[in-house]
Amino acid sequence: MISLNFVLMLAGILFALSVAGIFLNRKNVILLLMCIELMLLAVNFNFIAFARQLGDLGGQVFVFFILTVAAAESAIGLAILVVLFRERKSINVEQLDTMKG
Amino acid sequence: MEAVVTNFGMQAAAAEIFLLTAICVILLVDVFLDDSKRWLTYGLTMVTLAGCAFVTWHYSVDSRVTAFDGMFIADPMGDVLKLFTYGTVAVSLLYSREYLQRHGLFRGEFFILALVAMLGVMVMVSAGSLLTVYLGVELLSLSLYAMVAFDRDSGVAAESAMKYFVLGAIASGCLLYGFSILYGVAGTLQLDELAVAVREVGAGNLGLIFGLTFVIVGIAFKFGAVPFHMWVPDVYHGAPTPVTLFIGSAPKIASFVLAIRVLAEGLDAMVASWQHMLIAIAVASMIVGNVVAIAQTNLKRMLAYSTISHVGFILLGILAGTTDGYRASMFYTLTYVIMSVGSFGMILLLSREGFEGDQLEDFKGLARKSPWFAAVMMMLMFSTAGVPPFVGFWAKLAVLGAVVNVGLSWLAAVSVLLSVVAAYYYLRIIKLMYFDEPSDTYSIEAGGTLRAVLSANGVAVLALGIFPSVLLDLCARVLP
Amino acid sequence: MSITEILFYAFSGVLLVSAVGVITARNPVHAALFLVFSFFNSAVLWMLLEAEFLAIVLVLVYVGAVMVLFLFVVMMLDINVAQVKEGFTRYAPLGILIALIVVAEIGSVVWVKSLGQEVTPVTAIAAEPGYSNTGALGELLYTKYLYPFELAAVILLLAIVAAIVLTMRKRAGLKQQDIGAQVSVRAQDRVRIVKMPPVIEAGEKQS
Amino acid sequence: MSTITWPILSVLMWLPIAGGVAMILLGDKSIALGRWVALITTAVTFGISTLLWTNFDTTTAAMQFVEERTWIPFFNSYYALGVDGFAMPLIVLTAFITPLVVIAGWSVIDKRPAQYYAAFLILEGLMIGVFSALDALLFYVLWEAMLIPMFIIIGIWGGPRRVYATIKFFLYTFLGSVLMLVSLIYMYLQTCDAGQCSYAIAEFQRLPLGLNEQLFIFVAFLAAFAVKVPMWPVHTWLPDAHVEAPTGGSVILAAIMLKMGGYGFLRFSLPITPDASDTLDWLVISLSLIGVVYIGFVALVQNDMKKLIAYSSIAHMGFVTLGSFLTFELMRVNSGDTTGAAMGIDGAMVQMISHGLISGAMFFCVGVLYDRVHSREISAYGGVVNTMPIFAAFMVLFGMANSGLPATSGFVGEFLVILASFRADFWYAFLAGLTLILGAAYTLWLVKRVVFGPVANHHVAELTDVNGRELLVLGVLALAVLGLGLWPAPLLDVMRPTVENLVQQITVSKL
Amino acid sequence: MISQSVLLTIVLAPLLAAILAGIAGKVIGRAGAHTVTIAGVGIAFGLSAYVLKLLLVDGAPIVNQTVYTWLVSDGIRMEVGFLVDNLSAMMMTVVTFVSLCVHVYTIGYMKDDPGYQRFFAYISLFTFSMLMLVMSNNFMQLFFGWEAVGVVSYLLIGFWYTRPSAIFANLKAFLVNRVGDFGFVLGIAGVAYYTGSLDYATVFNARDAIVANTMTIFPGVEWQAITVVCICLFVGAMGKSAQVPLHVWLPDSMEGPTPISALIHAATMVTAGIFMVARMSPLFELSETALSFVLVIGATTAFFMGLLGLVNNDIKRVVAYSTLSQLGYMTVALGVSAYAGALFHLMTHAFFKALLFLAAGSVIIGMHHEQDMRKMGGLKKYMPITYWTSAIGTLALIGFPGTSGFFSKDALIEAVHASHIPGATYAYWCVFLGVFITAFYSFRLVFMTFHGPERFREGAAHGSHDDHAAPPAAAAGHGHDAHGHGAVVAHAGAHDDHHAAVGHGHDDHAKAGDHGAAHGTGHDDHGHHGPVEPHESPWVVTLPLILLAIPSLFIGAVTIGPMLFGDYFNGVLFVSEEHNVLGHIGEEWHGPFQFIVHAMMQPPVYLAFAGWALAWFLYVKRPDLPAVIAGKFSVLYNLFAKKFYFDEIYQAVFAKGSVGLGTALWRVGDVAIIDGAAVNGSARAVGWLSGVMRRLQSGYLYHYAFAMIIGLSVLLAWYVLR
Repeated sequence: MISLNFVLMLAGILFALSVAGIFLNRKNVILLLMCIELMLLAVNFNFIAFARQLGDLGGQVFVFFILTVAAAESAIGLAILVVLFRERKSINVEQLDTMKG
Repeated sequence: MEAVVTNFGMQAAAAEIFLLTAICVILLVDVFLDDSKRWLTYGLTMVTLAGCAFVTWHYSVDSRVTAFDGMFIADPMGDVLKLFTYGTVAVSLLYSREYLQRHGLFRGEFFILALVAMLGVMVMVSAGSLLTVYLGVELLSLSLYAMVAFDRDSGVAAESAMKYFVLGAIASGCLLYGFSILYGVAGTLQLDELAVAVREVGAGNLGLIFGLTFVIVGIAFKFGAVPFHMWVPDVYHGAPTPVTLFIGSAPKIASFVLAIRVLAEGLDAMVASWQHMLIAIAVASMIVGNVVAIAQTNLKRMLAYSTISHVGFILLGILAGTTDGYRASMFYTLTYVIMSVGSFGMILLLSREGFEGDQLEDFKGLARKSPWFAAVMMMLMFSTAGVPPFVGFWAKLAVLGAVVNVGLSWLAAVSVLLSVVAAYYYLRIIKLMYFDEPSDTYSIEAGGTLRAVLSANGVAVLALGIFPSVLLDLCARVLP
Repeated sequence: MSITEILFYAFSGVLLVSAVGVITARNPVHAALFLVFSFFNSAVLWMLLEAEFLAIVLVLVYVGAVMVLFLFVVMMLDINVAQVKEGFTRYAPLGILIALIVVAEIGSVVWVKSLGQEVTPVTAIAAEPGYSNTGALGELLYTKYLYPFELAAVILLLAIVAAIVLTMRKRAGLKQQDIGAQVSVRAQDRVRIVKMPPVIEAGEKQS
Repeated sequence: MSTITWPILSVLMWLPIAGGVAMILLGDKSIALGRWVALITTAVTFGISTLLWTNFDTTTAAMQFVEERTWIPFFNSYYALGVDGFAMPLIVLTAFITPLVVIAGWSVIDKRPAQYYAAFLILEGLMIGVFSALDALLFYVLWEAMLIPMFIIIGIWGGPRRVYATIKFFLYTFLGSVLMLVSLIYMYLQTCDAGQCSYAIAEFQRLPLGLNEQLFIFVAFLAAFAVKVPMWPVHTWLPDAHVEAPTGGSVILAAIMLKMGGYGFLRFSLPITPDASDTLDWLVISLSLIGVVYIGFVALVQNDMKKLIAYSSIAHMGFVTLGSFLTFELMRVNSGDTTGAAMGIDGAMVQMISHGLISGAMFFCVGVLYDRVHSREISAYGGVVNTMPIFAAFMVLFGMANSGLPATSGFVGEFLVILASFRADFWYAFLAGLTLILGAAYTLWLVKRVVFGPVANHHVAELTDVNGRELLVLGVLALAVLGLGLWPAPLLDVMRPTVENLVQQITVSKL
Repeated sequence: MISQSVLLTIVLAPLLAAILAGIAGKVIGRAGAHTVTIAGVGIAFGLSAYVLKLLLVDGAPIVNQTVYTWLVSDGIRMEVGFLVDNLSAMMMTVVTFVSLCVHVYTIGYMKDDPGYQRFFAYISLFTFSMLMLVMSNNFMQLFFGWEAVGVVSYLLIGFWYTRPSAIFANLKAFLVNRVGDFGFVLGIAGVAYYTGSLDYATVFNARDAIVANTMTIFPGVEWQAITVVCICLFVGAMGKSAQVPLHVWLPDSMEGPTPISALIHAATMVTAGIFMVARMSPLFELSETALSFVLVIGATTAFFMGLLGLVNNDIKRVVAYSTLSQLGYMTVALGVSAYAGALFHLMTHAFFKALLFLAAGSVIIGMHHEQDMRKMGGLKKYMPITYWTSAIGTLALIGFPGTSGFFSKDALIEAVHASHIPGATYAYWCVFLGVFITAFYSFRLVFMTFHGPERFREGAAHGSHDDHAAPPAAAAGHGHDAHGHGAVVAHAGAHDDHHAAVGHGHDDHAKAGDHGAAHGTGHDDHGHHGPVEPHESPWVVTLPLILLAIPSLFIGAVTIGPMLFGDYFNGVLFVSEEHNVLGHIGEEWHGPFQFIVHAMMQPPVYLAFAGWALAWFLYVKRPDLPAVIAGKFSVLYNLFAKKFYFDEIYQAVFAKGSVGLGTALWRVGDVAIIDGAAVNGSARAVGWLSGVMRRLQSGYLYHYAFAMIIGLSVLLAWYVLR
């Protein structure tokens, strides 16, 4: 049997990767959005593993909603990205620093 | 085949249903309106808010009622918070109207987004399950992301929206990660069942604490507490002022209720754990918020940092983990919202064509140009600084009482000392208004409604300061 | 070790590799494709974790819609690929350190201490005959989770509204077909019949 | 027994506030009317306050004219007012000084006059409230609220560095008082543990507290009151505030606001934390004595008249704190005998009232000069007596009073405190007594440089003597200073039961 | 019976007069002012004499009654009340009499002064204050009077307030007095501590309570409480009665108009200290240490201050130094417990010293406000009344047998001789030699002023003026006739550094100049240039001289019996048996005549004659010698001329020291440390922190995310991995 811990660890590594990705990416906002997707994927793994462990479909239902929300989130995120690109002609993360201090 | 009939207890959610219906109606109506008729959308939005208030009031409950298989909770606190949210949103939109019109933002979608955000707040207020909590959070957040970027011609708005979005998504991710762990350990998503399960598993369970930590991060982010506050200044600064106003008001109620529902109701047994985390976060918030606010020259940004410090105070009440603490925190939240709305309202009042009015310098000599509104701003600032006899003082007193009551006098001492630091930058605004001469001769162009409501807002700060019982007793009643 | 486990570990490994690919790819298109690949792997893993419906949804919704959207945007925005990964290596050590710390923290809890719980054997969902993951989920969604379901719908509506409001703009000088106007046009709007007095030239009569 | 059945204290408190609001509503346009509104309001308030004195029962230490209404049930806080022998004279002093301030500003303030008067009227109401509050929360609210009008007064009508001064003033005092708030909350919660949650000061006084608790509470109170008094080394806000404040502001600040600190020690610190006071009295006494001597020397070298008077205020207020905290040392030295304790407290109280009159008068004097020459520098004057003989007479009188001349009120308090402190320790009396020399030195040197001598410059040569308005103000103050100096017995009689009660209270350990 | 209303009238009549003249001076005019005040003081004098008569002749009981309760604090009742016994009745009479004389005298002396009414108000106020002092029955009121006379003295020394030297002198006088008062208050506090009362009677009854106590002032040293208390009280007396080292104010107080020099700084106020110690005799008797202290201080003052009179050329200052010296004599008498002797000398001194001062004033008027004796001489024929009266005063002062001063001084010296307390020998030699010095400088004054060549006409020849070498005056070639417009020069000179530290050669002429300037017009007869023609003063000036000359001559012989050796002071003064020197002398008392005879066989009288003779020799016979001697003993001469450098030292140590200390405390303590470092420093620190912390808000998304992750990691590390 696939152990719960293994899945959780897998999810944990994914989570950490996404975090690292957000930190490391300094040029392209789109990559940040992708990292976020990755992060949500990690969470989904947790829910699915727990759902299986507990024999409860609640976790899977949660994943369903996460997927839905994530899709909506992506849409809005990309929309903001488009607006940003139109205004700045760039999606370079390093240039998103007009406000600071 | 037998139909499965479930009593969803829908009347408990009557307000939400009404609101959703109204949103759809407005959306449809708005499609057929041209720009000169937008006032109709605005009017309908106001009517909707009034309707919501009526419905909530009509279906208000005396004690906790659950619906939708426990997904939805209706309780007196929820009703009060919802009513308050309606009021806040209504006032925010009232304040915003002229600005929106001036900046070509007076579009139906703005109101739709605002209403959806409000729906998100309501969902969170009534959340009975981690799932509905999450959906409420997202409903609110996604609307806010869109609202921040609403001024498509503004680069800073898009930039701040992007920051808000990315960080918000990370926070959501953390929140979800925490939820997932809680779900895994406790085996349920229902908050009431969670509370029971936590006791069974034991509050000291490592998994629970692990999950809790992630949840705290999510909650702290929504509050804008240090070190998850980084979005606050940029978003407050970059967003169009009406949106800043909006973010500064109703979502704070949502953050509060998020903490209450998840921490105080779902994880109440783990108070020892989250108390410690919140202490660290609260102290950090108060320090960073107050200290950095001093260096600001932009009022919106300064208020953002001030918000961060106030969040520290709100957290003080929550971290006490007592009913008194929750009451205090709720009172603090509500009063903070009143003050925040008023403060941003002042910026909107000053703004005019080609002039944002969000620089501290813009307040120079206001007492000369408009003694009354200078007085209003002064009352707001003193109240925000926590100087009696304004309502902000009672809020601070209440949370400090709660904190001292659980033996954290040192925390109270630290927080009051930091509030002295805070007083400085509020005083600076009063100084600009009263002690400096005006640098220009423009007068306030705002319309009558804005003036009237803002005046009422200022007076409310004083009136509630002299008779705080009105609100305090309410908080005490709904949080038994 | 059963075949499921072997598959699981294998796909897990591939998933992690492609996840690393997502964050290290120089080209956003490559990153997106790595992400797609991760989703595919995840779908397989979810299958193995008995979440069949979600696995399918992941592929259909994510790969089919969301990632296409991503790719679309990547293509649409003219991005200078060359500088995308500039400075990456400079911050890589710190990034890796963070990742390792987070992994260590998460690992120590979920792996070493097993969330502080007894490791209990998996209670598989009773695979009764005719059990359908999709069906079970559907039943829940429309009963117990009706309220969240509705909310999800609102979120989607919100996403639509938001996406439109943010991206749709009427550009000046844009020529658009206005069907309503076309349909409702009347003859007299298009053709003006001008009555002109007959002009008789004197010379014509003669011809 | 008091025969007044109507809520006199509420009237005293709210009448000026209502007057202030009316002033704001009247606005600058109808300031001619407004001035009279202000004057009549304050005069009526003073009139009513004299009823307080005449109807005061001097045989009891109990609170009198008590009013009590539920205010904030959430905090079990009451709108409770009442006065005893400490509060009543201070209220009368407040009501006495404010009309003079109004008169003094009559034709001098031309910048936003309505707001000016409104600020003073509201301030008066709040100050009276502070002195009459029986509920700690009400006390605190008024205590802090008081800062607002003063902040505005200094900030708008002050001198060139007014912004620095007023913000310093506000933050300093705010910093001091917030810690007090924490300790008030703490004690409130202790009363809850004792059964009945209450913010009543009387309950706090009864509250049993351990030594460590008391020490913390004491230190918190000390922070609040020491700043207000102000005691060395937290006094530096005062010179700045005084220098920049308009005349009226300085007068109120010196005459009344500083008294809040002394009042606080008597009302809160001593009875609530007697054991901590016992433990830490050396601190207060040392600071007081340092204040008297150190500040005396500092005052000597000031170049700015107001700063000099401000420093002299600090030195004089040192007597208040010294007198208040002698009890414990007296008991230690004289093996439990408290004789002299009451005298110290008497002296402190008299010193407060007297300083209220004298420092107010001194600031009025400076104001009279400032209104004419627009300089506070001592070096800008010289030989004022040549052109302003009447004024000079007043200035000399108040200068003498300031240096503690017998027959003026300034003597009584200092004398009593020195007498009492001799009982405790020769050196206390010695250091305190140095004020006789230092006080005379800085005050009379000031008088010498400003008033006497040949006409120093054309500004002085063009001076005109006091007008009727100024004469009224200075004359009334002079009468009060002399009256109190010649016959302080009535004041002492009013306080006696309260003082004795306090001494008895603080000699009983709470441990 | 002496009714309270009489006593109140005595006190209040001058007060009311003062108030009337002070406040309504403009209304009642000059004549009104002096009428009112003279009436007030006259009433006081008349009633005082009446009271004295009641006490002495009618045997009325001593009055000790309360007028009103000033305050009651902590069981100590502080009252305003009167104690009228033989002592206070004597003082009242003397005070009111001298005051009356001075009032009358002032009419003439101040007739051109614009501050005429003010002056009368002041001296009437002074009379009131002095009466309150002497009539008090308790320490509080004593202190009130004590301070009140100090204030009036302050006001009067600075009467000519436009003169920098005057307002310097009055400030100095007040502050030095305050040093004394400081000790006095401590003494009162001690009395109140040990006896629980401020009332004389109660205190004296409870004096054993003081004796029973010791005090530890410095760790490890136990002091007798009574000694501490008495020394503290005596410090007060030192201030008021100008004893070394608190004497420095008195010479400078000569800046005031001459009438008040006579009234306050010679006859009455300065003797308050003597009066006080005598009043406190029941206390002082209990501490031999304190008495020795008193004795030594007094002796030092008596001798060394007299020396200063030898070299001074300012007519008023010479008299002032003689006052200092005589006060020292009285203090010596106190020190040897001859309280009665002190009081007796006080009384006689009051008359003859007032006389001398008023005579000096008369000379000054006659010389048109010239005070430098070197510019006088030969005035005898121009001012006969003044001459003869001042001669009487001088004889009394030196103790010419038969004059009042003779009795008091000789008895006093006898008493010192008879005493055996520590310091008595030193004191004896001081007072003994003092007699010679007194005689010398007194007659030096007389001879320089009234005899010899008439130097006043050669004014221009005197380019240099001893202390007042104001260069502009010399350059002008006018010498020192800075009348009229010359006032400006006087100011210039006074301004630069002299202030009151150095003697001023002239007193009233500058005033005249000031007034001339102030009025914008020239001054009548005082404003002119050139040689002056002395003239005898008007009757209002000479009448008081005559009135005072009478008691100066005779009062001693009349009263020595009862006062020193009789029972006049029975029940008032307390002398313990072992200190009772007067009692010892009194055993040989057989009446005034025998006293004279006896004295003629004692050295002091001859010493006085020797002084007289020497003065004659040096200032009449060989007027060239003094300069030669001064040159020979220049060190000593300078030491005397600079008054033992007291002023310089005080100026440097106390005045400069205080200002320096104040500046240091202010600049360093307040401005730099408290305000700079602590207050503004913490504000700056917060500001700096703010600047640093806002940099964390870098604007970069990845930093924000990084912060969140760090936050998460820390929380996890802290709370999960503990």
